[in-house]
This record gives sequence, structure tokens and C-alpha cells, in this order.
Amino acid sequence: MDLSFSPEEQAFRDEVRDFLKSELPARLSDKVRTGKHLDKAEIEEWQAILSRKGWLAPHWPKEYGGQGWSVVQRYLYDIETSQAHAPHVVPFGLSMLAPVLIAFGSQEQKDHWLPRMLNGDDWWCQGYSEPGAGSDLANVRTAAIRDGDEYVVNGQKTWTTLGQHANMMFCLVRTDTDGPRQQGISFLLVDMEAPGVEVRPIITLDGGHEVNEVFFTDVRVPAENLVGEEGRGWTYAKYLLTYERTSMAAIGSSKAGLAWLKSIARAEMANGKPLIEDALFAARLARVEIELANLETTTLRVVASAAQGGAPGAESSILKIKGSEIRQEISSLARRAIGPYAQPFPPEIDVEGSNEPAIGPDYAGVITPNYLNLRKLTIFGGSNEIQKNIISKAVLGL
Amino acid sequence: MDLSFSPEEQAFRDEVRDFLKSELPARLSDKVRTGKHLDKAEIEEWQAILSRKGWLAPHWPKEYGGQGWSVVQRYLYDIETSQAHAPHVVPFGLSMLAPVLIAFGSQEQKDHWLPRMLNGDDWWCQGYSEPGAGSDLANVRTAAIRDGDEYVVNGQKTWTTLGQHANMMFCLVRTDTDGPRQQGISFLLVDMEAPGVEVRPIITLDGGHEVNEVFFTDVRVPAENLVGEEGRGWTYAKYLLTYERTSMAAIGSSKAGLAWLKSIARAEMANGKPLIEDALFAARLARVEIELANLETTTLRVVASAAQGGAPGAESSILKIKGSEIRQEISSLARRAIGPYAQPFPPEIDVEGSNEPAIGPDYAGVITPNYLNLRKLTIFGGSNEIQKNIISKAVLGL
Amino acid sequence: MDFTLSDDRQALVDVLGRFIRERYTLALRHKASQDAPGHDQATWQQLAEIGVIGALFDEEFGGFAGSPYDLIAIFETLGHGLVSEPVMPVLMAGTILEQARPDLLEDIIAGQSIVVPALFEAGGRYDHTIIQTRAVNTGSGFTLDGSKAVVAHAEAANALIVSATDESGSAGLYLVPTDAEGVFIRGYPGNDGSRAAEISLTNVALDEGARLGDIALADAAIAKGRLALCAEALGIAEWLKTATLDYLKTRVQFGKPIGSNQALQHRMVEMVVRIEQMRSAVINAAAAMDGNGGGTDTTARDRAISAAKYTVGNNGIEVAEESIQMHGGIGMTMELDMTHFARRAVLIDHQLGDADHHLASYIASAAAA
Amino acid sequence: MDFTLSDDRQALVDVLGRFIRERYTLALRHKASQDAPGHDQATWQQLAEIGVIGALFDEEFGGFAGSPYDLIAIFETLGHGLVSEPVMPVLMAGTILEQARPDLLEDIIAGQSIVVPALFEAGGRYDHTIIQTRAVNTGSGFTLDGSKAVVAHAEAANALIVSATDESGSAGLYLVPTDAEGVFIRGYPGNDGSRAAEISLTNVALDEGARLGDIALADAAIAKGRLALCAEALGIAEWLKTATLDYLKTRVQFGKPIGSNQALQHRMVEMVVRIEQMRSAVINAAAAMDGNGGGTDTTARDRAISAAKYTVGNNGIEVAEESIQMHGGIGMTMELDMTHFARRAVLIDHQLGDADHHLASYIASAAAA
Repeated sequence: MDLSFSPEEQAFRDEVRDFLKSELPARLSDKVRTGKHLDKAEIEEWQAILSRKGWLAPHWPKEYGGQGWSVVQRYLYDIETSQAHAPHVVPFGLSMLAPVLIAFGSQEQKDHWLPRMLNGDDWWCQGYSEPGAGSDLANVRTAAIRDGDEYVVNGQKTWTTLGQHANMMFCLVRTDTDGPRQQGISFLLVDMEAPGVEVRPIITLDGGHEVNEVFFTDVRVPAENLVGEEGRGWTYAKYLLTYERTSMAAIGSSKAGLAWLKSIARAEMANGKPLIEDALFAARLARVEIELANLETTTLRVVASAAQGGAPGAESSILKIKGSEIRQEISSLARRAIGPYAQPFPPEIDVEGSNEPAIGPDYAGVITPNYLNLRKLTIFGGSNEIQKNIISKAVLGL
Repeated sequence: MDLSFSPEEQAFRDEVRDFLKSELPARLSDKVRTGKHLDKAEIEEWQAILSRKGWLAPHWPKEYGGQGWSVVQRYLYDIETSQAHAPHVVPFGLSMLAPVLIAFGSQEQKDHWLPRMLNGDDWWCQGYSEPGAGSDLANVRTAAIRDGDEYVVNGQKTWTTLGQHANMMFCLVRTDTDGPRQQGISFLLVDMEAPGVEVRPIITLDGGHEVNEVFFTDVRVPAENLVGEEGRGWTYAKYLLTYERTSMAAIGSSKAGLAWLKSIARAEMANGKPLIEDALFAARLARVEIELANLETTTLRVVASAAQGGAPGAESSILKIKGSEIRQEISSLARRAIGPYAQPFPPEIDVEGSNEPAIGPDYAGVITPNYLNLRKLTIFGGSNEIQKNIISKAVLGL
Repeated sequence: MDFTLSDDRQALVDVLGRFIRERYTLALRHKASQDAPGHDQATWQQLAEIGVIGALFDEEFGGFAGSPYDLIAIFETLGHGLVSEPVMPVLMAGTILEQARPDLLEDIIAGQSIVVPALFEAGGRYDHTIIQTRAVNTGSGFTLDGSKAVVAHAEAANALIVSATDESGSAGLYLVPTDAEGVFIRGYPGNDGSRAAEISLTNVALDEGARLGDIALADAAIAKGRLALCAEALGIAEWLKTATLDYLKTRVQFGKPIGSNQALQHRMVEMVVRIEQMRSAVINAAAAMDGNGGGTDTTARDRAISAAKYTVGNNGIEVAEESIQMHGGIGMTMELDMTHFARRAVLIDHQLGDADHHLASYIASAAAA
Repeated sequence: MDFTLSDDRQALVDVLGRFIRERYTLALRHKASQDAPGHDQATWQQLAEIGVIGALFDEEFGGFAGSPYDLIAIFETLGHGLVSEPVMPVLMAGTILEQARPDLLEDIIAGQSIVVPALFEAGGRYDHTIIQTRAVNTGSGFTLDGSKAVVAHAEAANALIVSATDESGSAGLYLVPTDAEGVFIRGYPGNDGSRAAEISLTNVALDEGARLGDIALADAAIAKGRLALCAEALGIAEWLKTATLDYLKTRVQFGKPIGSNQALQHRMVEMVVRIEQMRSAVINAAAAMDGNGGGTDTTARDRAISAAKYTVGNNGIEVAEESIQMHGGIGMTMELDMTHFARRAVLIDHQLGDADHHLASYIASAAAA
């Protein structure tokens, strides 16, 4: 057993750190660190920096312009970027669609779409969920009827994250209503600017606008935008869902969140001393810190096993369950830490680009919305209940 | 709303207190208070005292020799006796069989058995559970075949509490193997001293002997010992299971246990001060104390509703769930409180009537066995999982 | 022993419940929180008319109820309707005025005047005895300087009751008209959709009669405010339970109602048990307050209130989080009524001391006993 | 980064595992706990022969392993077999002797000598620095008076390592032969079926060489003892998981395996997650100890060990309680092997500091950092 990283891996980590130190604008990392939302331009700014470095899609195979990083490198990169408070890269094209295109797309599709991703030309969004097809994706009902060289798409998608910024969507559509529900689903690329596409915001319980409903009314999609074979979309979606899931532990985000929480607990006073010295609060903090240190090693064990060729399967469900619980607990403690100032709804959410001074401590405003927003972690990406069903079946054989 | 007890109820409580003060031997209450097991003679000693007072079966209707107490009186009596550390009365005859006999027994059975109970002539035990028929009682397989004026009983019962002391058992037997499982079950009274009855001890994980297996080999039981009609035993058992369940909250036991726990936490030292001043321990103690105070009122609400004619139905499952959790938590905290002295197995369990001095503090010896023994609370009497199924169905309609 | 409501109380609760169902919509609530005064003035008038405000106070002061049992019945009903009107602040302020300025209660009960307490400051967290606001006796009156934090419904008020420390170090309560010079109220919506404000006081001149008395006057008011919040949280939790149960029965996934999942059934049962315990805690607190109505031994009262606020805070948040979780994706959206109840269920814990604060208070009080 | 065992270590673990499966029965264990010496002497000899005792110590001292990773591999395997032999006490004593009396290790490794530490007292709870036992320097040696509490496997030992404070107030460690006059050992079985003893020392005369050194010598030994207990608890939890899972699959109720109940499935998953976290905590503690093998900065080591002991204590008890609960009635009986694993899983938390103790240590250490 040897838990240290190899000299090469350490050198790689240093390279990432140096890069972040010199290239990550403090303007952006400050916003991330303090829980503020980034706008489209800011996200694109960071993605352009990564693109220049060749690190926008480092996990891709080299032949497609990636770096061909190992799972350990990817893990180190995730941790370092999170701890440096780098913005998250929008994953829909780069991490979710790209693997499917690489595995199942036509040569033309690869040649056309992958370079555009590396170049930041498209903003992709994901069109899986529908009302009535959330955890139960096989229930997809958005219809795509073949009409000559085109599909005509009608239906509705929901929970489309950052769909308001997207110009392209990859989605699951029903091309056949006969047979088992899983069959008859196809994987289609849709131009969001085509006539008949309408995006409506969903305001989530934190008051933010991150997800959307997307309506299709007689949207015409060129048949060449079908990925793989008609009727096999379910297979491709499954492939995607099991691809690269150790990141679901979100160790980096939780570490950064915990450090922030501790700085808040040092600043807040309770009963005449810093909150961090309050015995009950300190115990909660310690518990989640220990859980996180444990989960980091649990994640590394899965990463190490993947590095040796073991495919992370249902174990990643464990990472998802525990990782989401830890992040939620950190966000709950932050809410608790700020006491009465959990209440004010921050003006910067109310009015985009507001210059009003903060209400209460400057760190307080985003905390309750963040707590509320992170309730999603145990719901989306396969709810924790679904993950438990998966482990129960796949790992335990129950 | 008025949470006080009426003057009559208060006078009744005073009467109970006075009685306990003058009649309850300190020798017995000390043993109960410190978690020691009582032997058969000690239990019978206390039951004889109650019998003289007419309080051995006070919940019975007056016509059968009871006091006809109201549910409020019964609640007050339970609390007072528990808090005074009076021994528990063995409930099998007095509280479990008697209601069935009163409701469904023949006149001869009532005339014969009820006075004997009031007089303490019989020690009854319950024969419901079998291997394979625990939570799923309808699975009873012990067979009773009619042969002239007798039934011939073959089979096995288990978890027979205090069966080693009993001379009589009321049990469920299968008299018919056709039809639905619930049918074909009958309710039979068996003489434990009859040939073919064998009682084998089950040693539970606390090292104690409280429950037994009972084997029947061609045991002949007079047909007049059938209660009610053949094949209707399931109905009678159900009646019994829903009868008088507010006591499942075990408020009195928990209050007495909590008081004892606090006295231990005041005596134990941790980090140079009494354990009760340790912030984390104090918080756990406070949480369970608050939960208990809440549950007491929850119980009173059910009692009050029953007093006004509302039958305590599935709500009593709530009392059972929360009451058992609270008692277990108190026993866990007691184990935690005594630190390293949770380990020694007490000599008085090892050797009956041992006079060896205690190992560690005198209160320590019984605590771990008590903790281990009380694991049963969430398993027996309808496991908490079964209770949740009941509430889910009966109260929530899920 | 009787846990039922008296006929009068039941009648009031019925009227209030019907009013809420028929007239008070969440749309009204959302609209009101967007700007000052932060509540719906027509609703306030109607609450006064049906006697809700009067029911907060004893006959002696022009009301017609005011017992702790009245309070929990009213606030549970308000919580069940997610009513965001300044009832709790007015209860608190009125409780102080009962002792200091009973003459002001008539207008309050009539819905003509709204007075709210401003007792907490930014550095004080949940401790109202940490006071940086200063009062200077000018001979003919007082001047106040300082600030107050997260004052519920301040924009709706024509007067505030402000705590301040004078030159001698003695803390007192002062009646401050909101239109007095130097009073600045910065209102904002809350994360729970109710409205509050930061208040700054700059050289605010008050006349001699403005001093209502010692800070100790606030104790009973805070106790009643906490009891009211506990009952409100109970009403919210009951609503969440009903809504979630309903969703479990109607939402179909994998071809069957999600409520057929045993794992969710058991969690739903745990929610029900939690709510039963919340109700008992609220009743215990009311009973303890009732028992201490006339006396000066407030320890038992405060311990029972801390037990209740702890229970309600802890369980209420758990109920809210479980409700969101069991609703799944739709539970993340503002379009669902449930979400607004859940947000309030969480944020109510941050008013007048959260579960941690009250657990600590309970322990300290038990140790002192 | 490599989480696999080295070939040598894997070979040892395989041999030990096979030995336990084929030769070490719970019947043997139950019998041994009934009276002194409290363990099975033949088993001890065989453990020595297959190299388990040697693997606790470095080559420098006649062993052939001894790294923290060796320790966790061995103790997890011992835990998985519920082996109740004095391996952990001997590890602790041997760690002290490595520094003070390396000449004694040869017999220990050969299984010829058993030395156990007696470092805790009745009033000291989990703090070994609270010492009432007194050592008096007689010029030609020492006399000891006092008592020691809950000393694991004391009856099996030919010598104890006892802590005592001398006239100058300095605490030290003393090697005390168990047959020395004035040593009284009151052995008893434990609630987990392993054996311990109370020790009283009355005017026990020791020669000059008996003082092994300062109490600080015990630090590394206690750290290793804790690590060993953590790994043992992990092995027990793994066993409990397998047994419970098996029971869920085979036990039929209401006509179907109880494991078909989704509520139990989800709880079983939670158990699995807990155990994965336990394993990671144990690995973290071993890594921290490995990193501090030569250095003097023991803070990181002790913090990781406290994190592990907290995790393992907390989760181990939960695993035990859930295992009992999911087994239902049969889980309450001594006749089931499971019960004995569960009892040990609970009681192991009471050795060398429970979860509460270590959470507090962790917090104190984090605050100091």
C-alpha cells in the first residue's frame, strides 16, 4: 500500500497549481469562493483560457485533441481547480456529449462538433428529463417523426441546466412508440435557434435561474443530427450515465466549501466567543470534516481501482450519496453559522449587477440561496434513492 | 385546552404515591432502580402485595374483580409505579389473556381462570411466536389435532418470556391447514406441566435468561381449554394486539432510566469535571430528555382521546416506535457514560446470588447487559419496521 | 386533562381558517413581499375585523383572549396558511405595551396601528441583551444612535420598540415612530418570502415619554414570540405533511405511485412521528407559559419554550428537507406552493434563536435548576 | 497511489485468514473466556508460528514487518475472525519494549512470553495520564502501590507494563512480573466475550531495572493500539455486513425474503457506505502514522487516529445495532455467531477512548493547529 502520488503525478499537480496561479483571474475565483453566480461571459472567459492551454477537454483521447490524462491526473486536476476556486467548466458538451460522439458518432459528426467544442463555439445543453420522465428516463415522450431528410420534433424537456445560454441541445426523443419503453428512444442533436424551440426559465427555490423548460413545436432537425442508430438512444444515454462518475463525490467543492465555512465560523460570534469554539458547532464541523477526509480516500480507492482498469460501476453511487450529503451538510452549517442573517434575500440576486452594499456580513448573502440550491444534489443526477436502489441491486444482489 | 389533572385524578395519584411509599419494599425498588433482575420469588412477593390491595388487575372491569380504572388512572398508575421503581407485574395473564377471556371466553373459563389470576395462583406465559412466525404470526404451524375430548399438540414456540417460571401458556395453534393462513388458527390454554412440554432456555445477547423455546410433543390438552371458537384464534390475537397499547411508550420506565442516567453522569468524571457538564454529553442528554417530555404529551394526547371514547389504534404504533427509541437511547448513553467499565460482565449474572464485590462503580455492572437486552424493544412486540408498515397503511393510506 | 379547544377558540380558528382558504392566496403573499410595506394591508384589516389581533391580548387590554392556548391555536392556523402578516411582531410589541403603554393597544387591535419590536443587533446574533445602540438623556427627552438587524415587518410599522443602553449602562426600551427624523429603514424580501429590514438610527430625537421601561419588559414578549413561531412552524409542517403525502399518492414513476416505495413510506412515517412530537412540544410550552402567567418564576417557562423551539426547529427543517426530497425535481421549483412552505419552515428557525441556541439554553437552564 | 497489499503482506493475511477459518472457532473463544488465562494457548502458539506476532515488529527488533499497513492488514483479519487473543496488548507492550528493553522481544515474538500494558485507572476514564499508582524509589529498586482498571488479557501475561508516579511527581513505566508478591489480578469475562482484569498492586517490590522510562514511551504504543482496534473493528463490521446481507437474502417472511423490503435495502446500503468510510478512515490513520514513523510531529498522526477511532466507533456501533435489528428476534440470541461479533463491535468502542473522546481530541487538536 502506498498512498503518495508518484513523482510524475506530483509534477503534474505542480504544473496545474502554477497554471492556476498565473492564469486564473482573481476576479473570477473571488466570485466562486464566495458563492456568487458567474454570468455567461465570465464562464466563457475562463473556458477560453483553458482552451488556449489545451485543458478544456483534457480527459479526451489525444487523437481528438484531448490530453489523454489518466484518472489520477483528472482527479488531481479536479481537486486543484476546485480548491483554487476556478469556475466550473460547463460539462454538457465536453464531458457528456463528447464521450458519446467519440464512441457512437459518425466521422462527420466527430469532425464537425468536437473541434467546435474545443474552440468554445457551441454552448451545449442536455435534453433528457421531461415532466413524467425524471428518475424514470425510459418514459421519454418527446416525439421525433422522420419526414424525408428531417425529423419533426414535438414535446417538452425540463430541468435543462443553463439552457438559456445554449445554442445546441443533445436530447433523447421517441422515434418509435411500439415495443418496450427503452426501445424506440433515439439520440438527437437539436439547434436551439431553430424555429419552434422555446426556452422558459424555471425559478428554483433559491430564487435563481439555472434550469429551464424547453418546448418543441414542429421543430425540424436534419437527419444527419441523429447520433448512432435510430432506437438505440437509451444505450447511449446509459453509457453516458456510467461514464466518469468519481467526480460525483465533489471532494474539491466540499473542501473549498468547508474552508469557507470555517472562515465564517471564525468570524461569527456566539455567546461571546467565535462560533468555531462553540462545542456543539465545533463537533458538527469536525464530524463533516472527518467524513470528508474519509470520502476523499474512498474516492481515491475508486480512482485507483479505475486506474488499474477496474471500471467504477455501482461504487460511484456510494460516492454520489455520501458526496452530496456532505456538501449539503456543509451548506446547512453555513446557513446555521450566520444566524439571523440567513434571512435577507441578497440584492445581487434580486437585481442583476446590483451595487447595493451587502446586508449583514458580506459573506452572508449567498449562503441561504446556496443551501437551498444544493438541495438539488440529492435529487438530480439520479436521486439518492435511485442510487440506493442501484447499489442494492448491483452491489448487494438484493 | 387544559393539561392539568382533575382534583379526583390528583387525589388518585396521591393515593398511589402513599401506597407505594408504605407498601413497596425498598429491597425490591433498589434492585429495579439499579437495573438488577428480580427472581421469581421477588416478583411474586410484589404481586401478592398488589393482590391484597386489589391492584393486581385494576384495569379489569369491576364485575371481574378489577377496579374499572379509567385510561387516565391507568396512565397515572403506570407513571407512579415506574417512577417509584416498583417491579413490573407479569402481564401475560393479567393484561394479555384476561381481556381475551373476558371478551371471548366461556363462563366456565372466566369463573375458573380469572379469580386464580387475581390470587396469583398461575404464572401465565404467551405462546404466539414460532421459528418462522415472528412478525408474520399468521405463519403459525404448531398443530393441534382434535382427538375426542382432547387436542393433541405438536410443534414449537419461541421467545416465550419467563416461560421457565410458567405453569400455564395461552397459545395460537393450527387446527386447520386448509384455506387462508389466518383461518385455521385457534386459541388454546396449555398446562406447562403436562407430559410432552419441554422448556429450553434462550440466552440473549446480554447473557441473561428471560426467553425460552417451548417444544410440544404429543401434548394432550382438554378441549375445554379452547377459547372461543375453533379457527378464530387469529381474531382473538388481533384483539389482544390492539388492546391497551399506550403503555408501549414506556414513559415511566424511561423517566426512571433517565433519572438514573443523570445520577451516573454526575458521578462519572471526564476531562476533570463531571460528565454531565461535558458539552457533547449534556447535549445528548438534553435531546433525549426533550424527546421524552414530548412523547409524554403525545402519549397523554392518545390517552385523552381514548378517555373520550376514541380507540387508540395505529397512533399507538407511534408511541411504540418513539418510546422504544428513547429507551434505547437512554441505555446507550448509560453505556457510554461508564466508559471502560462497560466491558466487565457482572458477576451477579455469572453466578446467581453472587456476593462478589462490584467491578468498577457499583452502578456499572448491569448497564451493558441492559443496553444489549433493550435492543429487543425495537424487535419484539411487533418490530418497529412492522409498526411503520402499519402506520403507513392505516394512518397514511400509502 | 383536555386537549380540545374551547368552543370560542375553535370558532375563531374556524373563521380564520376559512378566511385564509378563501381569501389569502400565495400570489398575494408573493406580491406583498416585493416592496414596502411587505404585507397585504387589506388582509391585515380583515384579520383585525375577524378578531385575530384582539385574540392576542387579554380583555384587560381591550382584547378578548390572549392565553398561550389562544396563541398556539391562532399561529398554527396562520402557519398552515403561510400567512405573512405582522401578527407575531405585533404580539411581541403589544405584550410590551400592555405593561408600558396600554393606551396604545386599542388602535393596534383595531388594525389602525402597527408597532413592531427591534430588539436584535448585527453583532448580537440571538442575544437581545447585546446592545450597541445608545440612548442619551437630553433632559427633555432622548436621542438614539445605533442600528437594528433583520427586523421583521419594520416597513409596515408606524412605530418601533427599540432597545438601547443609556449613559448609566442601563438597557431600556424606547418607542420610536418610524417617521422620526434619523430613522432609516432598509427593507428587503427574505429567503422565505416574508419581509424584514435593517434599521439605522442617527441622532433620533424622542420625547420624554418614549422610554417604555427596562429591557426586562422584553422577556415576556420574546417568550410569546417564540411560542408563536413554534406554533406557526407546526402549522407549516402539518401542511407540508399533507402535501407530501398527497404527492406520494398521486405521482407515478416506473408505473406506480412513488408512495408504494417502502423506503419512502417509512420516511413518511418518521415525518409523521416528528410532527406529533412538534405538536406535543408546542403544547408543553403553552402549558408552561400558562402555569407561569402570573408568577415570576420564568425558568420553567423558558425551559419549556427552549425545548419547543429546539424540537420545532430541528424537526421542522427535517420535515422541509424531506418534503423537498420526496417531491424530487418539482420540489426544487418556486412554482410549487410546497416550496414556499418549505423555505419558511427552514428560515423560521433563524428567528428568535435557532435549534442550537435553544438546546444550549435548555442545558444551561437545566444545569442551573 | 496504490491501495493493494504487497505480496508478502497478502501472503501473511492469506495464511492468517486460512488458519482462522480452519482452526479458530467461536466455541474455542467462548471456552477461553470462561477462566484464566482467557485465551487459547494453542492458538497463541500457532499465531506465533505463522508469524503474526513477528509481523507486529520491525526487523530491527527481530520481527519482519511492523509498518502501520502491516498492522491494519493483520488486525482487520483478526477482527474478521473475532479472534480474542492478546495480540493488541502485546503490540502495545512490545512497542514500549522496543525502546526500553528490546532484548525481551525475542521471547514475545516466539510466543514464549506475553507482556501487556496496564496504563489506565478507574478514575481516569480514557486518559492514561491520570495516575494514582505510586512508585517509591527504595535505593535498590522500587515499590509500587495502586490499581489498574480493565486490563485486557492480564491473566495471560507473565509481565505487565504499569504506569506510576514517583515522589518527584514524574510518571514512568515499570515492568512488573505478574507473579511478583503483592500483584493481585481479578480476572473476568467481558460483555464482548473477551477477557480482562482489575489489578491491584500492594507494596510490590521491583528491582532497579524495572523502570522502563518516562510515561511518554506509552504514546506510540497507545497510537498503535488504537490503530489496531480500528482495523479490528473494520474486520468485524465487514463480517457483520456479509452475515446480515446473507440473512436478508435467505430469511423469508410474509412469503418473500426480507431483503426484498426496500426499507431494509436502503438501510443495508447505508451500512455499506458506513463501512467504506470506516475503511478509508483506517487507511488514513495508517498513512498518517506511516508519515510520522521517524519524526516527532505526532499531531497529524494523533489527529488521523482520532478521526479513525471516532469514525470506526460511531459507524461500528451503528453497523452492530442494524445487524441485530435486521436479524430480528434471532439476533437477540447468543446462539448466533452474529451476536458475538455485534457485541464486540459495540464494546471495542470502549477501549482506548470511545467515539466521543476521540471527537473531542480531534477538535482540540484541530483548534491547536
